[in-house]
Amino acid sequence: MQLGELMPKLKVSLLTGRTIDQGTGRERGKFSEEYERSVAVCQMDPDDVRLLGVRENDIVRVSTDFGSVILRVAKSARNPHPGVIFIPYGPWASLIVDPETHGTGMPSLKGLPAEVEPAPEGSLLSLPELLRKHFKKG
Amino acid sequence: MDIAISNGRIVEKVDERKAEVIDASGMVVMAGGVDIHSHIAGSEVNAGRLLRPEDHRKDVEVKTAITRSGVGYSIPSTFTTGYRYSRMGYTTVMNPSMPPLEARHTHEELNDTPMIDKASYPLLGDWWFVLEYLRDGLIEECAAHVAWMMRATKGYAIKIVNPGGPESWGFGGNVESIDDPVPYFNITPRDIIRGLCKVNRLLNLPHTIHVHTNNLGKPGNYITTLETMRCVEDLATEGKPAIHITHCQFSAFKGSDWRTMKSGAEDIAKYVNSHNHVTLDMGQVVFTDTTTMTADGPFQYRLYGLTGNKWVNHDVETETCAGIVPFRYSRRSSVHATQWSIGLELALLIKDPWKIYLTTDHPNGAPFTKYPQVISWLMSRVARKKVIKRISRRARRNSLLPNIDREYDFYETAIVTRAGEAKALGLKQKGHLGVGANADLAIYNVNPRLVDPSKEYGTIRKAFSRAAYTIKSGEIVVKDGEIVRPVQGRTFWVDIKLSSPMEPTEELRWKFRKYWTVEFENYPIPEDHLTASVPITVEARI
Amino acid sequence: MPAVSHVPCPVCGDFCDDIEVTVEDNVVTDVKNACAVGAARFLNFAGHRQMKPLIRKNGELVEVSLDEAIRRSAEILADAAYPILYGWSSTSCEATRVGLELAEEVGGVIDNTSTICHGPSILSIQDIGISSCTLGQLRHRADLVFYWGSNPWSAHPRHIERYTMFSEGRFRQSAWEKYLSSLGGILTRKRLQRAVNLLLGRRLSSPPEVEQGLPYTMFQKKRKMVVVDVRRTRTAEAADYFLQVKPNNDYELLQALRMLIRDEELDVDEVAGVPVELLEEVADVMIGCELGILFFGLGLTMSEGKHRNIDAALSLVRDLNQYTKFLIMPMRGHFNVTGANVVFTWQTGYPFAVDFSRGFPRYNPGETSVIDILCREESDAALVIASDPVAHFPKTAAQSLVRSPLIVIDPEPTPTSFMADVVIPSAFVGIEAEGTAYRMDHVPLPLKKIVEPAKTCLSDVEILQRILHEVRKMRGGP
Amino acid sequence: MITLTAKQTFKVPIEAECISPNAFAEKSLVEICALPVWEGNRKRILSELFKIEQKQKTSKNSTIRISGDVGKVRRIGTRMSSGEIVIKGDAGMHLGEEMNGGTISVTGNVGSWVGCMMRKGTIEIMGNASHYVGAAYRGSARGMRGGTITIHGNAGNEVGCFMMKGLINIYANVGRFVGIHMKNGTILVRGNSEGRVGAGMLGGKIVLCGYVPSILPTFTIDDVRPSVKVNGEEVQGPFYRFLGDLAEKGDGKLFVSKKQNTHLKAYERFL
Repeated sequence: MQLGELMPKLKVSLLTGRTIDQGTGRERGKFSEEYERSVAVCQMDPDDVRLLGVRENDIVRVSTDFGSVILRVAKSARNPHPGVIFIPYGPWASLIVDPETHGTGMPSLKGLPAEVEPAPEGSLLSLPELLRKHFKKG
Repeated sequence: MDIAISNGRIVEKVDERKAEVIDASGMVVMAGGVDIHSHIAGSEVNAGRLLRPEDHRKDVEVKTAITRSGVGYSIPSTFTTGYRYSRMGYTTVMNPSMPPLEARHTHEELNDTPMIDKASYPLLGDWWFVLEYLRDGLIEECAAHVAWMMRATKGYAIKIVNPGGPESWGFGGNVESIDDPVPYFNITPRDIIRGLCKVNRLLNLPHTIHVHTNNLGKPGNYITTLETMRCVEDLATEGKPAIHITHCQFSAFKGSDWRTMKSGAEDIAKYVNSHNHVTLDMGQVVFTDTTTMTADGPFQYRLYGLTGNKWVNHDVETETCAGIVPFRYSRRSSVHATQWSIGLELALLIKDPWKIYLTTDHPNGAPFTKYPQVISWLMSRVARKKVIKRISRRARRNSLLPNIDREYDFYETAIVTRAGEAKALGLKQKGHLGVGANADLAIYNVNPRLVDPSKEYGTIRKAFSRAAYTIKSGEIVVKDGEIVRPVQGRTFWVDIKLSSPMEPTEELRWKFRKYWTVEFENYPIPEDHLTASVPITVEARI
Repeated sequence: MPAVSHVPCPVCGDFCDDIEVTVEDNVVTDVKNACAVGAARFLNFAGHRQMKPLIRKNGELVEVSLDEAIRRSAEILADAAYPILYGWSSTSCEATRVGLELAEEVGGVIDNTSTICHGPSILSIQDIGISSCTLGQLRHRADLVFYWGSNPWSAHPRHIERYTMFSEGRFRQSAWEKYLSSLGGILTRKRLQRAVNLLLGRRLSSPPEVEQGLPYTMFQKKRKMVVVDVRRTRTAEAADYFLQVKPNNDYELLQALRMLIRDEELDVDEVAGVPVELLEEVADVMIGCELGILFFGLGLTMSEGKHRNIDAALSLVRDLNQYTKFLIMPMRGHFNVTGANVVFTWQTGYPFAVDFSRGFPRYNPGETSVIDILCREESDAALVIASDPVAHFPKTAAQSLVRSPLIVIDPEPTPTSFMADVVIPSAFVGIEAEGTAYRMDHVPLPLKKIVEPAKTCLSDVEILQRILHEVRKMRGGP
Repeated sequence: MITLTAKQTFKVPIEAECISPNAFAEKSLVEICALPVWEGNRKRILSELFKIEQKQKTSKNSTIRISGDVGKVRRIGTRMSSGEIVIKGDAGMHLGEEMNGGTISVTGNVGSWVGCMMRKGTIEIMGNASHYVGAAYRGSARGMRGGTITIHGNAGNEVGCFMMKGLINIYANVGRFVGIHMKNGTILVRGNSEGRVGAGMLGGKIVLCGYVPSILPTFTIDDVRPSVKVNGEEVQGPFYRFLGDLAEKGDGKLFVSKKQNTHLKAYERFL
């Protein structure tokens, strides 16, 4: 039996949106430390964090039908919202959201079924690394 | 006879060997058309555009080497608006409802509306400053602030819409008569109309107050309209007009409900024929699918109730409001058909063409592109009969039209589509072909000697739809109904000179901070924001 | 030192125009009245800039002259059979006007960022209509404020203070002290402290206001606030009612409310995780108010149902006008996304997703909207201005975007410019360049120029005009 | 009989409303070849994009056969009023838009807005259809006004949006908002639905033989029926019958299979 199966997985509903930190972060420049810290993060309900057996700032992998991405864990200040995770808009969130617009022009960016799992082996990519990896350009 | 044109004006004569000559023999030559009331630009019009993609889809303008693309039908995009007016031989259009707070928007759109000269009327009838100053009887203070507002918004005339209504609509209410007090302000529509009429005189504005009456669109409202005209009778001086009742058709309903609704045109015409302080425009209805939009919020909500169509409402803080509802006028509906009849009855029963002007209150009664059809009705009994045959039986029974034989001749037509408007607006260089006038001309390919408008109304309609030539400020801009040269067109506004120019007082700033959510310094529109600004200076009496 | 006052803040849809900025030899040294994000914009905009035009040559972005960058851009657009011109929400209306002319000239598809924020709201406005207003109307009159799927405290930090709960108007009192007293417990007080800092911890200007005792205010009841969201947001904590809706169930909740305000029975005891009793109470509050306003955000436009969620919200508000005065307003994100819609609409008749490929404007989101075009791999070139689609579009769309030639006009480096083939640095509109922009409630305000841009950074307007001119030259036009 | 074969796989959208029996009628091959089409912003003639063969002079009742990759060719059969179009493979958006008669059949899948605002005629799709089957144009409240659309595969969201009349017959599954704002007409879905069936419907009939996650709270149960008649054919149930959408004061009828939706049992207490 494989290590992966020992790892707890959490089925959640993924929300993306604006945060004040992301707002101020982007004002420091899209390639700044602050921006990276403010958007490469997965905000979770404290109980979910415990359930997953990780701590704040640990590394997790969030996966949807459309891809998966490595993020830093943060306990969300405002809870409870068990089973709901929040990732601020940005290059990280965009890698795993649903492009389907259902003929409206608007992709599906909120309330997406997703899976969170600890990824001790994973490492947070810097923005340029992330972009090169996924877009083979730049 | 010859008409000589030199750098944008009509002159005595020019050197024919050097001049470009247009042979207009066998054609009708008129001054460029002037529209006194047509919603062509601003937040309200644009909200209507946004609301109706289905209206645009069926009527598009393709880009050419010299013209921009766009869409119609009832609320054309800005470029298309300019082109279509120009093709009909119109060179001046008045944009009648400008929310002061959003005036910057109106002027941005006018900058993108080519081919025609234009101006806008700021909505001042429910502005808190006006309500408070008039309530306290401070006419001169009121006038000073109106002067400031005209300059700040680059406005041309005082527009009053359902006085007191928009303020009451702030909490979902309305005023029911011209003596119905406005909640929280203890002032009546009568006070507002009389007050602003006095202000208008103090400021020597070129146009009178421009009034959309209370109770518009309600059966029985012709009474309100008569009262509104009467209430400023004593304020008229040396037989000059003191009030303009706009799109009068919508304010000339008799009857106690929709079932008994009839025409009140006769009574209104009788009054207007015996008084000289009033001018009107028709607000003619044409049977088509159009979009209604006014600053009369409560009326538009009622219209939503009647039709169940999609409804837009937009309240503007401390100033006014607006509403929009798509609307289809059907000849089978007795109400719609009666409305159609009322507009023409007014135009035909009012003897003096200098007192009533041709409008459809674009787009409320119909898109302005229907003017040629309205002209053909004014000029031909046969054309009118043809429609009467096909309208609702009830409306036909009540219509006065079958007994009206009057047919406009070309002179009367020229008056109700240009000369009269220009006079009412105080635009001295427009509406005529005298020496010194703006060289704005329309040449229509119809020979008055050979064509009998009464029978050949089809020819008339075609001719007025596609001008043979439109000349704007001395340049040929339209030939055979097609744009041959795009021009910008100017924007007029009144620059009111007070004996003691009003300095923004601490009180004004204080009120500003309280009344609006924008900074005082960001409110006025700098003149350079207008691409072709033409201030008209007037000396106020204060 | 020269302080520029009444500066509109070119960041969010609130577009506050009371900012005071201190400039010392062309550098912003101090900002007053702005929120955290606004202050950051004014203080940091100069820090991270791309100063020289770039063109990608064998895989690498290399510095080139502006003329070369303009010429290359023009070539790319002129050669394209189906180019995209995207962005427009963080630049001036003047720039958008030129952009539309350029799109028409090259027969492209022009779209603005509302396509991924309030596009769905616009779609349903076109089906239902909307009962709305300017923000001052609410400051003066609103006694019931809904925030549905929007969190102003994070996205529009000064909204509550300037326009709703904590503002004071002719008929309404500020709800400040009620808010203070309504909170108990150390934890909440801590949170409150953070909230207060966020609101008032800013450096404030404006001298104490001189009361003139004018017959002005006629206070009536205070305001109530209702928050509907999937998370207990910071805004939710200040609310009189908080409805925590199950993710993707807003539509059911809204439709149920439409029945409840008509006093009709539901066959169910719970809707979207909210007990019907509570909904009935809220429905009564809605009918009972004098003027209600429902602000909605991306929580509604992006979750399942998209424009149909807005259908329900717009219809609910429309229905409520039978009983009282009720208004609704989308919380727009970028400071000029409303302006982009406005200019698009007056020039083409349509607010976004406009296709000029056949020489006249056509509009059909889902067909002519940029995400769909990219996902179908239909475009063969793109110009992106003042926007960062690579960071904010779903992966497949972004990949398709960078696959064909990409022109980026932006004052600062972004993930999108990082992927571009031509990069043209521009002046920061509203700081280094003037213009016009529209607040979320359609109130137009001037954008101000408070510092001189670098010689190499032209305004968006100039850059676009030069590209347009170049395109026309290539086509032998005037 | 006339056959069109796409010369290549297209990248940018092709606009070809000229591909319809009405447009081809009484035209020689040469004239047909010269008909205008749009490839992105480039104006082309039909023969640049298609290989065209004509058996005899086409009348407005003749058949057009299309093969090759026309998945990006839009507006085929727009406003056609007679004749037949047979497409081998996939077809692009707006197939048979505002169609007024005749028949269109497609062996593959079709894009969104198939049969948008159609009045008469029949459209049959062997594969899947995308969103807005038989819908209205943006801002208009007048969708499909007659005729029949049959889809043997799945359909996307908002099938029959603002539908006014006619029949939409879907053999597999549908997305959300089937029959949104529909005023009249019939929609028969033999597969499952993703939910929000009949949202905002004012009238008409929706029959759902498969599973639905939930019924909107603004519908009320009214009866259980053993079977439903859909244009002559008895569809066997039993079905729960709901009325709605009460949020719109609508009186549309929504039939939902009882067997496939045991989780709706709770509603029976109201019967």
